[in-house]
Amino acid sequence: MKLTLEFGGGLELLFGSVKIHEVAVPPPEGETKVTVKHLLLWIRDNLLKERPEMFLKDKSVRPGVLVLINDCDWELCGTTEAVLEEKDTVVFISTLHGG
Amino acid sequence: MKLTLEFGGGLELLFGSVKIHEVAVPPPEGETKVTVKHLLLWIRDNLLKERPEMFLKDKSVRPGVLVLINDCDWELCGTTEAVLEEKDTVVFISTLHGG
Amino acid sequence: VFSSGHSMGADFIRRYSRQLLVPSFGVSGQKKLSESAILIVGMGGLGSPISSYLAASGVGRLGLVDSDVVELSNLHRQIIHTEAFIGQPKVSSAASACLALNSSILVKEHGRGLNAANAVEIISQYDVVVDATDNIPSRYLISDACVATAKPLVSGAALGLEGQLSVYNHKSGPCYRCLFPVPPPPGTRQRCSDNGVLGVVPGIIGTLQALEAIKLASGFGETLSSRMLLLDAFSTRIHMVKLRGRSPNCFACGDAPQISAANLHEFDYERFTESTLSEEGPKAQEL
Amino acid sequence: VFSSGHSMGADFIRRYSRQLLVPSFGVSGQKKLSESAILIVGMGGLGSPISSYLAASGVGRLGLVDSDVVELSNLHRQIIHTEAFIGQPKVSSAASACLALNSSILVKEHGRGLNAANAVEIISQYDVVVDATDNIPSRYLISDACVATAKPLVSGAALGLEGQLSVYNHKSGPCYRCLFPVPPPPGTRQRCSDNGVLGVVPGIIGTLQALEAIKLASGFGETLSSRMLLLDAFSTRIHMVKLRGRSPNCFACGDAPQISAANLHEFDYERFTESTLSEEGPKAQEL
Ligand SMILES: [Zn+2]
Ligand SMILES: [Zn+2]
Repeated sequence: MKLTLEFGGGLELLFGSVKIHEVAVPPPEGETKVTVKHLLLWIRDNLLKERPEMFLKDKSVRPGVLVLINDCDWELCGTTEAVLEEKDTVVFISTLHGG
Repeated sequence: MKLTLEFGGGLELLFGSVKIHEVAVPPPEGETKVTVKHLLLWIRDNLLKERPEMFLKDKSVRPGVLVLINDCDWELCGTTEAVLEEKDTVVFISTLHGG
Repeated sequence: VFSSGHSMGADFIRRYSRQLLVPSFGVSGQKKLSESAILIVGMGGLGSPISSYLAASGVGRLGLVDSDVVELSNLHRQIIHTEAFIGQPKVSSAASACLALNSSILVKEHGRGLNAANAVEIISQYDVVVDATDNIPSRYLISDACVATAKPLVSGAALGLEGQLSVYNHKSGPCYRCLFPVPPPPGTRQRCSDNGVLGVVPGIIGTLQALEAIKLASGFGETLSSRMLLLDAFSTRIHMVKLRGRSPNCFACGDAPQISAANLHEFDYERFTESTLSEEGPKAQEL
Repeated sequence: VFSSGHSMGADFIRRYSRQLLVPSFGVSGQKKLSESAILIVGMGGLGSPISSYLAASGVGRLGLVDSDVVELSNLHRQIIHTEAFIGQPKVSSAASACLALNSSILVKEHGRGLNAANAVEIISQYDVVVDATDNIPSRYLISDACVATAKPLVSGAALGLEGQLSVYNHKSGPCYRCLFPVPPPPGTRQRCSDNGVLGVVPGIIGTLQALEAIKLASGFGETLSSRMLLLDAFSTRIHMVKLRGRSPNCFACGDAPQISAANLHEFDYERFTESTLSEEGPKAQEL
């Protein structure tokens, strides 16, 4: 499944300072759907090269990270259970505190 | 054909100060396609209640108005000859000069 | 020199004439603004344009909060201060700049900063609160105090080449804790003093915060409640995203809130966030 | 008090330390900025934050253009001026504010304004030009002069609750005339003095203009060339739209240009646009 992933608020530093990643994420073996839960594991195993604790915690994103599916807060569509569709854009953004 | 029309930069004053209009524009008799040229005439006859010279000139928009089809300059898609599709958004914006 | 802005005198009309002409704002918007009081917490990169534009626009009473002094390393982004004020309290410097721009408004300096002991009492004196701070415990403290006193909060942040902006605790929208019930782990945080910030980035976020505060105070337009603006200055891209609404389970604004005006002073924000109420503090960690 | 910002002295490092830490800007971006010269045309609602942020950020040489004096009705949006400067030239007021913020930069006042006779000569002295004017003939004049001298142009505008922003004459993007080959008919125009403007709206556009100018001068990031930013402050909506590229038929920048550095002074911008080079002029018409 083709997805656009975007990392911001400093999270891009965990991904080679590249903010936008066009990726193809296969569904889990024997299944057809790609959930956000599966995407998080795929990112950990395929994109994230170091310090997974900066991105993940307890099978979800770490506190302070907002997840947006097609510019919409993932809380509005099921968080880790949300089912992704072809060409969706998923944004991971770390909250900023500077001023 | 369902379209979203948006007017800005002062042009909304010609449309009852309403910026966003959800409209259904039928194709011209005996045709199936809706071009921007046809849309301009439809707007003149159905939405625009006064002072058409503030919006149209010589079968196009008056100088100083930008036309954007799905956030893209109409010069990139054929200006008045551009063919619209279901659910397209067409923005008409008058250039501003203030500071 | 100038008479009070609170009457519709000749100076009031002349000063605000261009705003009085704006259709959806007009005379009633300007009058509401001149009768409103706005608190700005933080006189740094965000607070500089916020205080300038709120003073200029004619907000009746402005409260300025900061306990720091002006430093040379502030001046690349904190445009309300000047070299002449280096070493002086930021609130004095900002108040003097606001009054030089508009002597018809009232400005109150809160030079001891905001903490759990004084937040409810200070915030109660204002109609709208703007978070222009630079640290995590302040963000939770200000949000909780706004929930406890039922004030809308305009919250902005900037770091590096990015900025974020939202309106909390307004209508059916979330508060800061609805979005971030748990603070980020100390090891994951970034600060301006470690990671830098291009000066104009908080400038952009701060002017947008001033706009939201003006809309809340004068009661027109649609604010960023339940929405967040994300700025990427490197590519000049701006995303507008839709956020969750108020959470019934929220510790602060939920159906069974744990924090109120009466007990907020007992909450230890520094321990909760494992960080200090000042950016330069030794407890703060870097990414 | 402060030594020149052009060397990497201790004050330079301390003043810009937070910007030196920004990864894609850093020491090389700051040095390029300190060696660049930027011209800002118009010291009004847009020019105020542009000049403040460009001065603060450390642009080596700033040129300020305006022939007006400060008036009380300016101060709701023109935050670089103060009540003390009412009646004084805007360029003097703005220059004094820029130097108070950053005495290590050079500021040049062009107090006679820009016209067809002097535009090429003035613009030739700078690397980047920012259009912060309030009238149509100036917009054509500045665009043509930038094309004739091969300078990138950051152009912003604000009225009522709306703003627009683009970068012209840069890379393969259009110039102002590519987009608007024919000026709008006089009867269709709106002006701040007739239709008003909420003060913070040019503030938002101006800070975004400062960002684009900094990126052009220091050579990092992606600018708004071939793109336009549209701001609707009523609903806090921001659209980013894709524009046409340079037009081969353009009168100014096309394959057979009619305007050059040698003949630009002969072009009658006021007659072409049926309007005067000053917002308050009697020829300008309202919507
Ligand atoms: Zn809450
Ligand atoms: Zn051109």
